[in-house]
Amino acid sequence: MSDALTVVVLVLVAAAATAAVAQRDPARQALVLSFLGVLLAALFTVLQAPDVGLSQLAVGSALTPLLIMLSVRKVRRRGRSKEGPE
Amino acid sequence: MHVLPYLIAAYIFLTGCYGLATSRNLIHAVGCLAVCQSATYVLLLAVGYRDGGTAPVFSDMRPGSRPVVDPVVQALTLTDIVVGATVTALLLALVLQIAKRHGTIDPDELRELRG
Amino acid sequence: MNRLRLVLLTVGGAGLAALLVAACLRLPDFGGRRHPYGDRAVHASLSRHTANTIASVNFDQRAYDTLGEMSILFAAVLGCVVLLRQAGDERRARPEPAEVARPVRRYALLVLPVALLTGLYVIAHGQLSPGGGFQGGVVAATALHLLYLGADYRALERVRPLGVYETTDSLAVAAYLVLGTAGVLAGTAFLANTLLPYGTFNTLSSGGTVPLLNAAIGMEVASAAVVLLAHFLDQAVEIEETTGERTEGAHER
Amino acid sequence: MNGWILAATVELGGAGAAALWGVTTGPPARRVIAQNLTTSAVCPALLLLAQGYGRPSYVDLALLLALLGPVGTLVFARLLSDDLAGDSPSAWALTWAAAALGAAVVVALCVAGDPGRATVKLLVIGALLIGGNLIASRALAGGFRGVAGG
Repeated sequence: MSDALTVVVLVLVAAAATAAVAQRDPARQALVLSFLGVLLAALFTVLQAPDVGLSQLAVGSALTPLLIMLSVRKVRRRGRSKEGPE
Repeated sequence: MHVLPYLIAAYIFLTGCYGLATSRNLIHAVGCLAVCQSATYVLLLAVGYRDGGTAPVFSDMRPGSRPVVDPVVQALTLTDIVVGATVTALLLALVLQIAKRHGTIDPDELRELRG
Repeated sequence: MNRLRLVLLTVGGAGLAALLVAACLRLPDFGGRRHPYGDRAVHASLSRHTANTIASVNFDQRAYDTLGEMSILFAAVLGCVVLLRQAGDERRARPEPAEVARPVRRYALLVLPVALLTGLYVIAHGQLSPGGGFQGGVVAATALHLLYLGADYRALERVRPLGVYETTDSLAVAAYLVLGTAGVLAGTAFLANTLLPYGTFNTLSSGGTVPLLNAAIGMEVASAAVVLLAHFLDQAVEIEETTGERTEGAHER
Repeated sequence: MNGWILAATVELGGAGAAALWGVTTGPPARRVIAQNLTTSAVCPALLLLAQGYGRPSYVDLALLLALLGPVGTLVFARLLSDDLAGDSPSAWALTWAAAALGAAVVVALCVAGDPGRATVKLLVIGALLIGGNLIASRALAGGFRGVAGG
């Protein structure tokens, strides 16, 4: 019973990791990465590591997506301001 | 079941490496590196797991009443997650600096610029 | 060129995969009964009255290791600050005030104190229940940025004197080192948990120096995350390049 | 092992797979909705697991997810507002279904446990989860219209 839960979550994590790599657009990848982060927290709970799960939730749900999206925004803004004068 | 979690960890690591090597965008590459990192977390925690065990946190249970999983690997993983996030931030800062200096974040175009 | 790289990647990946699978098959079985280090760590933690064994491993048995992690964190933040500083050819543009839908704004302002409090709770109960300085620090820092998400960047800048957070970051690192050195001065070893009485099991003051080191890490992580996000926000929202001579200058550097 | 873990397995497997499918395919509008529903899918599962393992301290994870999950969605709603401006993404039927799922799980756990501090904590988590879910949906459906450069 417990094994079934472990297998389900492990397979979901593997699928999410594959999807995160397959998304070539960084903004879309950030969406999948935040999903992967929350799912990893669930996996860590199943593996009886609530401390690690908390750590992963704190970092993966909001901090990492915010960092990536801010970088994407900066790069896009640069692209736009460069097109202007040329 | 005995090796499945280890194999999944190896698979996630290889997937992340594939993404890193074929990435056309440095921000995407940093995301792939984050995937590689998560493979190490899965591996470490799988090594420390014990069937029927529970977390070695005794605020809501009597010590010794239930078998517990290995706390050492958990401690390693938990610090690594937060430190890994700041290292991701450092890499993203490098990417922004590259975008500023060279006007592109495609690794192939960067190589042509240098050559 | 591209083809060569793909071939190399396939060969290297296949080799690595074979080695990893071989290694996985020789690892102890998943869910096995033998965890010698784990059992010893649990025993040591209980003998020092720390309810959360993971906190005990982090801040007592392997506190030296955490010092290393903390210096990586500190160095990474320092690197970001240097890389993302405002360069000579850049100027700051004040962002326009944002119009956010009223329920979203209200939600942000309502949840901000709740999240901040949760962060502090997670830090304070680190040696008892799941949590600790690393997790709670990130939560508290994220909570502050609800002000950017729910209102605008200027509102965040008003409650976030960056200098204070940079100083707090360094002070927290210093506090960790001082606590470690105090052990040496007391006649034992660096970061040894012999300074304070162990207290009553499962109370806030139990565990000797564990709660103090935990609080120092919480301060460090929280202010480090705030400083990091501040520099990224500056770059994404405020700092603009002065356009014009940029395109020629790019290749010379 | 017991019914709670079985429920968590079914819930996590079904909702997790659906959210993964939603977050990887389709236009950006659909992806952010799926990202928002991740919180509502995983948080009840975490509560069920805490009950199934008999560890009240695991509830902290659900509390943190209920707090930070919507914050993550607000990040995307704000920083992707240009991409989302064309088709304002809203799926209110799904949103209410997710809210009902969260409410059902919280009520079931409140009934199963003894009344006390744990019940209050559960109710707070339920309120944060449902409120956060609704507000994040609202934010996606044009909550950041006026955000230009900021």
